[in-house]
Amino acid sequence: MANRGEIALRVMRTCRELGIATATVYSDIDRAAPHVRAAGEAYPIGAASPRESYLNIERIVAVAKRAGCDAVHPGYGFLSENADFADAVAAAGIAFVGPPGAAQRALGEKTSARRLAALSGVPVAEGTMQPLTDEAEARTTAERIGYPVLLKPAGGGGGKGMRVVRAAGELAAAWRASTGEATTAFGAPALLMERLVHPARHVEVQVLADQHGNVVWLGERDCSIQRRHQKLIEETPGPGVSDALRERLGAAAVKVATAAAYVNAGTAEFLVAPDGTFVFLEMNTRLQVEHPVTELVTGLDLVALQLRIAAGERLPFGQDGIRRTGAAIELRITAEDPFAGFLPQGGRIEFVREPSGPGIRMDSGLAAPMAVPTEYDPLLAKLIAWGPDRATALARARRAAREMIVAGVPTSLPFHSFVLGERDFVAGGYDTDYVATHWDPPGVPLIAESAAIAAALAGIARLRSARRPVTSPATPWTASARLDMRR
Amino acid sequence: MANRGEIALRVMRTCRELGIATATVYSDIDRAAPHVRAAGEAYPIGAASPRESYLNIERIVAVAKRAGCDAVHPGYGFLSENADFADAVAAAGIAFVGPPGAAQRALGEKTSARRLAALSGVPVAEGTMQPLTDEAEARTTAERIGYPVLLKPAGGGGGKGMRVVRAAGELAAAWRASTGEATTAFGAPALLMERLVHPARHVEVQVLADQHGNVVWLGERDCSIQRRHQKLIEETPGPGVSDALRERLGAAAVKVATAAAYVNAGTAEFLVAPDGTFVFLEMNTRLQVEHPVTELVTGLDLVALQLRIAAGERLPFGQDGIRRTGAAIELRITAEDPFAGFLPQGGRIEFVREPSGPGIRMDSGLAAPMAVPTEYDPLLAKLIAWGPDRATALARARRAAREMIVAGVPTSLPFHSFVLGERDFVAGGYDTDYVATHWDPPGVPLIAESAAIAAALAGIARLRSARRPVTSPATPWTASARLDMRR
Amino acid sequence: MDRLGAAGHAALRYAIRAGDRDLAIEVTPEGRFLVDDRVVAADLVEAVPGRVWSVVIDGEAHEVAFLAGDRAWVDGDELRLEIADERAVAAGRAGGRTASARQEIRAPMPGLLKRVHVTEGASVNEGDALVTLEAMKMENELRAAHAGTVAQIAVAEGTKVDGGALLIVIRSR
Amino acid sequence: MDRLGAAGHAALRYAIRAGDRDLAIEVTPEGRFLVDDRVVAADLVEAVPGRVWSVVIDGEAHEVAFLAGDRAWVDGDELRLEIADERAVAAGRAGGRTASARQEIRAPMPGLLKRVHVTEGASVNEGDALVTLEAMKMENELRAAHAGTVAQIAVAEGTKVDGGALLIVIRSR
Repeated sequence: MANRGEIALRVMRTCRELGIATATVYSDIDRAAPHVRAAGEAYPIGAASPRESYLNIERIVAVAKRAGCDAVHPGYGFLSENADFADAVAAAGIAFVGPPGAAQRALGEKTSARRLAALSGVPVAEGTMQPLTDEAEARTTAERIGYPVLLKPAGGGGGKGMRVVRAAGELAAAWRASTGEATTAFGAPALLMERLVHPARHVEVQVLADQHGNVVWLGERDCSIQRRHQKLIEETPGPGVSDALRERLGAAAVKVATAAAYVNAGTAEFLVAPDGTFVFLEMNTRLQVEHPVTELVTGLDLVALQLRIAAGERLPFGQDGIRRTGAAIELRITAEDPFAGFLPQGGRIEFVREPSGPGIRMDSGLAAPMAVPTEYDPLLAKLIAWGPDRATALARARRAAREMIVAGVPTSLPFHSFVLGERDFVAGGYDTDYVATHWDPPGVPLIAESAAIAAALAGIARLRSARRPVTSPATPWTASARLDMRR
Repeated sequence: MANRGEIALRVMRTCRELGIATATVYSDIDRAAPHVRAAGEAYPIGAASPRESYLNIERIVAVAKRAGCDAVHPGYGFLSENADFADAVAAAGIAFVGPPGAAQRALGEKTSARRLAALSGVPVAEGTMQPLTDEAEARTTAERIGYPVLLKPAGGGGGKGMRVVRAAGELAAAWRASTGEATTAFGAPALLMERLVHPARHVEVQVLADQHGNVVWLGERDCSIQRRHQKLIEETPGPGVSDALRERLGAAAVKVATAAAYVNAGTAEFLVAPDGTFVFLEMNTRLQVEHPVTELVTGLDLVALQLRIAAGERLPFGQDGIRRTGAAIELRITAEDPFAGFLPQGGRIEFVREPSGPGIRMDSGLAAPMAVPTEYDPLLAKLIAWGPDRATALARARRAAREMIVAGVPTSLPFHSFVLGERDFVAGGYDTDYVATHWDPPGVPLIAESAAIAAALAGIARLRSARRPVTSPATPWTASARLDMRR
Repeated sequence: MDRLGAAGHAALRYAIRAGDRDLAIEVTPEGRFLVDDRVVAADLVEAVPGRVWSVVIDGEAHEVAFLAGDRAWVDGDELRLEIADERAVAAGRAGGRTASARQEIRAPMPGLLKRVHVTEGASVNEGDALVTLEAMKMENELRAAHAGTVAQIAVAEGTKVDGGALLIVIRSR
Repeated sequence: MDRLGAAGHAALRYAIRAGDRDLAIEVTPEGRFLVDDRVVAADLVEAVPGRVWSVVIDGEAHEVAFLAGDRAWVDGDELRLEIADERAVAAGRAGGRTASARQEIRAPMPGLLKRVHVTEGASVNEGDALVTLEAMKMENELRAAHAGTVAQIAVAEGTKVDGGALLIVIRSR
């Protein structure tokens, strides 16, 4: 397992269910992290900084050899879309659980992916089919296709380094920032430019391909609820996706995968305009953060299928063997302050209460106590809800989100309870502007007067008890608390 | 909500999802229990002893009136099968979420249920069709139908007070014990006697009936894994149940429900002999502890359906509208020591880690810290797993059970991990003797030498750290622990 | 807190800002609560020591958790809970009250101060970008919450800063 | 524990019975571990204070939790972990060692001692019912784990007993 956090735990869970022994790597700061405690074997690979550890191909491959791994799962992020890593693992005689380096190169570099899609007859947004050489070329391109345009790193996905440029005046700053972030995130400054498709929904299609040329699509996910071009909420079926559109999107995704000689799990991302027309954005050559919503409606275990594909097995079903039942939604619980522009926050988890019950699945990397390093992605856990229909899935997700408590760092939970009660979202009528147009944090939720009073009283009780010696574990705690109130 | 623990939480979860405000009752010892914290309103009803609180019809009905409840859900156990309670609630102009008193009387008293089943052409075990008057009658009856026989309280279910009598010599002691327990548990000493069907599987069928005469069955559950005639593990589909048998069991369950003019959710219990013949045991006139396995394969929310039925709605589907997908299994995590004859243990929960992830649902009443009173049922939580097939459901349940940690009281978890790895159970070939014939607690699980050493080292580290002042929350804990090791 | 400690067992008066509500709360030596001078029959139990409380007021059940700093969680909602004693309120030190007079721009997390977009003495409008902080692989622009004048630039470009470090001070006009 | 405390920073020797394994463990003043006199490169981290430990030995990762008393949890399995220092072992006080010589029948939980089925001096066989304890709405029969003689009946019928209360002592023949 060449990753950390919730995805490392999620992959190892399937391994244990299949009786596969697990080994993981960890950075110094992660020595006591949940994924280390859950693994069968664990090996240190360096300092907290990703370059020193989770992005360090040499050390990770060395560990995989030493531990005698049959296969390496990259998770998402880090090296999951690094073709050199895929090659290095394969060169070490170890199965890479993902597409081979060649397919990753064909799709990983965004302009090459655009060319490949266009050639296989899948629509792409007007823009550059080669990386931009400099700001000047960016300027001329923008004038040709017309503002607003989108600047994107050619080297990687996940929305990092993406910038909307609405007018010529913004280009210089955007170019500088995107180049910088592209270098930080992907080690490559190269950018490309596309005409901005707007308004639009972000809809993606999950595909599976085995090593024998069989390719199927499992369904779509609407991921339009984003901040900084990064997803916060994903659901399936997409509220704006008709059966006909779903079939067209599925067919397009399969075309791209086939053209790239793709193998294993992948996701084709599209932008869908209000009129139902769509353009191909990019192919994510890895397991997506949001894969569980597809698992809940199909009943499949995508990680188990990834492992079988990596082992050379054929897909156990064809396109017509796939059934989708009900609706599912995923909430990304991140260490970000939704009242402060979703700024990521490091810190220390002091207390956690996770929800469960009917229709709820938690894929969590949380524990208490636990350090939340600023070096890595702020995703803490995923709350996923299934229901026979969208209304039930949403009601369950909202109920569960409001049960969850995370103390120590701010999280995206308040945003999620807001969205799940917000009219437009509940009605399904939203697009990628949703956060900008709907999340105007009041800073103060409107809660019952009595609840505010309860909070105040408890707060004061806490201040008062802070002046007492700590209750001995022996003493019944309710009693002691009551006594305290009677002082 | 006229109950406590996990079932109170489970019912209130559905209420919140439906936007229904909740009010609950609590005994003095439960003031800070999870169900009180989760409720919208909470009212004290007396001392810990059930008679003073959760069995106190007057006080509970008074609270329901004061709180202006539209409906009362009894959960399971306590007053859930008390006809007088159902009548008292109805008399107060409040909807009782369960069958009316009349139906409860017809089915609650076991001999009357046997008569009713026999009249509607459903097979019952040879035995008494009226309660036994005294030990002498018991003796003559036993001689007539022949040993071994089963002594059961006529007044209630749940396996409490049930005794197998293998020979005349055992009758006196069994009669005494069963009478005593029947009085304690159901306030009525009356017993009945049946020929023992043995070997047999305990298979039950979930039924739903609305107030308009519509009755459907949702599927079966095999509950053969029992100790003291009480269930520990339930699964669906039943490993020994063919499609034909399932249909016959379903039809029989509907017959009994119809004959009793049954309303709301209920469960018909059967014993199935190896040759596939079966006898009706009793009808549980409430929601079962194990209802989630049926929810997972049907995609239905039985509590939501109970509420709709209680509100007078018609069943939203007919028999042919019910689909079952995959397999589900439930593990009852109880406060019992499986290494000491499953003796219930009260105490204080100090730490809990609950599992989650793919296919796992927890219906839990656990929190840390939390008191586990000896006054109530020892059920702490239910771990429920779904899979597209039985093997996957079992693998997920085992994986999750081995992730779970409960510190402070012994639990049934070691038993569950054993069963889920045991050949006969995994093969599906088990009956009600399983615990007696398979669970011979080694007292010592065979774990890797290295794991034993790890435990020993950690144990010593703990002793050593016990001599240090507690680490201040400010200090990074991993660092401090490491320092300690280097001392 | 000191003042509270000093107050010993005399009646304690607090001014609470819970979310957008201001409440005056008095705790009698017997531990009874008066809210805006009305007696409130509140039953409080500490469910998780120092973290989670169960509060029942006339049958209304609430669960309260303290998350960090002044953030509290009540029945699924987050709110800011500011507690001060009467004098503090009088002195206008009750949290939030003075936010419009003086803004402190602090680093929300450890990171690298990539760029400072303003100079001392410069006047800024609400929403103007003040600094760019690089952290968690992203560049985050910190903006002015109100119009004002840049009173102080506490950190130079290119400096690595800790979470909470003071970066810029804005004084309102 | 006192003895440990007194031992200060000298090397500490322990006899461990972990499940069915006996291990002799020495902790050097530098905090290194010797198991049966072999040095074991163990990296221990306290994940949940006083409760959960992460132990990595040559890349093998283990998670250890302490449940209650001498019950420990290791990678999903429960085992009993008995720790004694050398002298205790010599004196035969290492847990479990003496179980067969003297059995103490204790109440596993608070309840009512409904009936005592034996008398002092009576000889019992393995599995014989000794007492009936009523608790949690059930009558539980406590039985002899080994054959022996009833050396003591500590509590009379009809008595309410606490969890852990000594009820009967059996001495093996």
